[in-house]
Amino acid sequence: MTAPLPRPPRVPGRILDARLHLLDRQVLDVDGEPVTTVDDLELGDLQFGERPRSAAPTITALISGPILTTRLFGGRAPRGRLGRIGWEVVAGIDIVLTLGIPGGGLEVSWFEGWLGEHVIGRIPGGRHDPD
Amino acid sequence: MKAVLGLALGVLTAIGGFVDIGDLVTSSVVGSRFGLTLVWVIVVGVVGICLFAQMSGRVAAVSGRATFEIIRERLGARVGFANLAASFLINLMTLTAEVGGIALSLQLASGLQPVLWIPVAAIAVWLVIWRVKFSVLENVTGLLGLALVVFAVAVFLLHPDWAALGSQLALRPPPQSSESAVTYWYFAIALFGSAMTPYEVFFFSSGAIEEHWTPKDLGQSRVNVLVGFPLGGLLSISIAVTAAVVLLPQMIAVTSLSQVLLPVAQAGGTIAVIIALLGFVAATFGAALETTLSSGYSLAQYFGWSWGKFRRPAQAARFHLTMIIGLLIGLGVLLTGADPVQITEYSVVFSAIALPLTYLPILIVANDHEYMGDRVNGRLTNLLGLVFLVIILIASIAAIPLMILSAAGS
Amino acid sequence: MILTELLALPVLDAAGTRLGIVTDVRFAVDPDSLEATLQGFLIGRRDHSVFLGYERKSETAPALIARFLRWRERGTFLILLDDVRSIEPDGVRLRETYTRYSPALP
Amino acid sequence: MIRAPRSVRRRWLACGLVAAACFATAGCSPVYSPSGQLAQSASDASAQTQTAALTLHLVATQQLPAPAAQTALSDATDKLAQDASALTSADVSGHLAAARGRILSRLRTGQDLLIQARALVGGQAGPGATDAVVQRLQATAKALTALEKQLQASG
Repeated sequence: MTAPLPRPPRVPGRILDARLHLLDRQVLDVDGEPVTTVDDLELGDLQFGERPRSAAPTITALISGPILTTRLFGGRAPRGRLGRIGWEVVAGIDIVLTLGIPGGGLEVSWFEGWLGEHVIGRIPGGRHDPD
Repeated sequence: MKAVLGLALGVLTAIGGFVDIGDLVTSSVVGSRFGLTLVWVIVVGVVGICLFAQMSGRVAAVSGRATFEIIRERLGARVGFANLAASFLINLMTLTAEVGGIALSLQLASGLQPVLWIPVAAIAVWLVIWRVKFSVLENVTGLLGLALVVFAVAVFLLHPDWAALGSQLALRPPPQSSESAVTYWYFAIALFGSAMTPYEVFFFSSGAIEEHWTPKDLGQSRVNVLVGFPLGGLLSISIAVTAAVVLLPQMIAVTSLSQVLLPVAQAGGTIAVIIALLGFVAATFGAALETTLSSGYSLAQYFGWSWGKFRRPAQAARFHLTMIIGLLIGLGVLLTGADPVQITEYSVVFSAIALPLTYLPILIVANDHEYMGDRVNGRLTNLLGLVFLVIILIASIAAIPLMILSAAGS
Repeated sequence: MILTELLALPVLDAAGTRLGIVTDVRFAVDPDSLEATLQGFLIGRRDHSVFLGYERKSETAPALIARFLRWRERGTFLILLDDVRSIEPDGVRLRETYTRYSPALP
Repeated sequence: MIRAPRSVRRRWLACGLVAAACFATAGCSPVYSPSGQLAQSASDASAQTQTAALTLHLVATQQLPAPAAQTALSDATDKLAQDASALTSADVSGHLAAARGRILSRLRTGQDLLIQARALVGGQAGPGATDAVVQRLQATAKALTALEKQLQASG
């Protein structure tokens, strides 16, 4: 048994580990409606190569959708950031992530919207309130 | 007064909703082949389902997270997906068996071929999911399922030799039973899987969210589970006893749903048969609703789609589409002429194999302060949880070798 | 860059010795703006995606499972971003001097 | 990515080992032997004939409604047909072929009786005729069980 490791210097703010606290979590919109899950995170100001001491990389977006297949079955990440939700619209981080905007207009919601509009909504009763 | 009524309704629903095609078939098969020597497994299974249904309900009420969201969060995308694939397939198999069970029950009531009833059953299931309120569908099928109490009454009407039954309970097999040890343990696992099916947990935790449970509702849910499920388990045991009293001495090993009914006819005649058939239809219909919903729940929760009957269908479009596709697949399989009873016999064993996939994540999250605050598991719950985890793991690992050795219990 | 490109990358010291792999990435989140700034990398022996994080959290129940999961992640440590010299597609390289910190979450 | 081939190889190896274990366990089990399969068919055929006897008896005593009885008899008919085809396709020779012949002959008797039973349920025949068929069904079931026991004792 070696000596316990030292604690890192304190920094302001809440400490989160991306995989433990963010990845695969549910994303809700401003009304509490499920939008998607966090399938990946986009990190800004961080590239492959030598790392300049000055840079302070941050999370710039949540990514969901096609990227999930890469995580499941391997292979290269698809080009073009389909299913990107800018970090600036994130309004709360708990055991779920909450957005500060309605989810309906987001790119990740188009299939749900299309299906609701053109298939499920067309079936009689599809737009009725549940009661 | 209203509170008492609510409590009674919840308990009655839990009793009536406990039995499904898996319990009907497996209990009867086991009773007709092993007498009461496997009844202890039903008792173990009921304790297990009480423990885990209660735990998953508590996690859902406190954290607002349903089971498959948790599975993905705690297992990661990849392992979570493998879990989803396995759970979804087994759930689909159970769904097929339940819809087939509705058709077989209606055949028993009408004499018409099940091929005619299968589409009717599938459409009826979809219509109810499409239009009927969650609490209504849960309560009505649960209350009608209480008709299965006729099996408990039948036990007494048959005037069994209680001493002989008692000695079977003490694991002394009746003289007519000549089953090998391998077959005995194979059916022990099948019976365990029929009492503790994964879909019950998906349904229970998602139902808690459908009904907007808060930690305040936990008391009621605890009573429902801790009183309702054991009484439901008594119905399973009654089914096994009637088969053990009537069919076993005549060496009729149960292979079809019609045979499950014969002891009731002998005990109570036509009226008892009609009541039992009502119970069959309600139990299989209720379970068909639960498994269909569970197929939507599990997929939607893994991928983060909006789900639930408390939303307009158009606002949970992918959830509803999943359920429609699930029902169509089940319908397709049944129309090829597959025997629902055989599907059931396999589905309960595969349920037992898949149990650890559902139970371990729930046990872990029920201890996680990030999700549960100070409502984490107590020491006793954890002790029981660990004991059951060991049982579940053993059953899961032993299932396939036993299935091969016993040629699936033939 | 995206997060999953970083995960499971091997981590090497200045001499090229393999120290482990990136098992997680730590951020500090500003309570008001919610801006999440990268603090460092968690380095572990193996890439476990299932029930990760027991070495960082204070959960101790159910005791047997928690003890096993913590044991599985033994040897995990935290490296601050300042101690990272370069990030390449085939691995993360550290500077000549770096400090191993406790992975525990505050 | 560099690790992939090794892990893939390991996965194939694991699959192979599991498959080998499955074959080994199946090979050790008596239920897969030819005599075991014949005994299995005889036992099921006996159960189906006995089911038909019980069903017919319950109809005669007016304890079982006709639709349920028809269903039970049609289930028994289907299962007997399955047993018959399993028996005819079984690959046996010598004394096992003779045993199969005896089982099949009893099974055919059972099938004939089932046709009569279904006619009785449909046509409201008198209790006398029903009792006779019930007794013959029971006798056939007993004979099939006896054949099953012989097979188990010899094999």
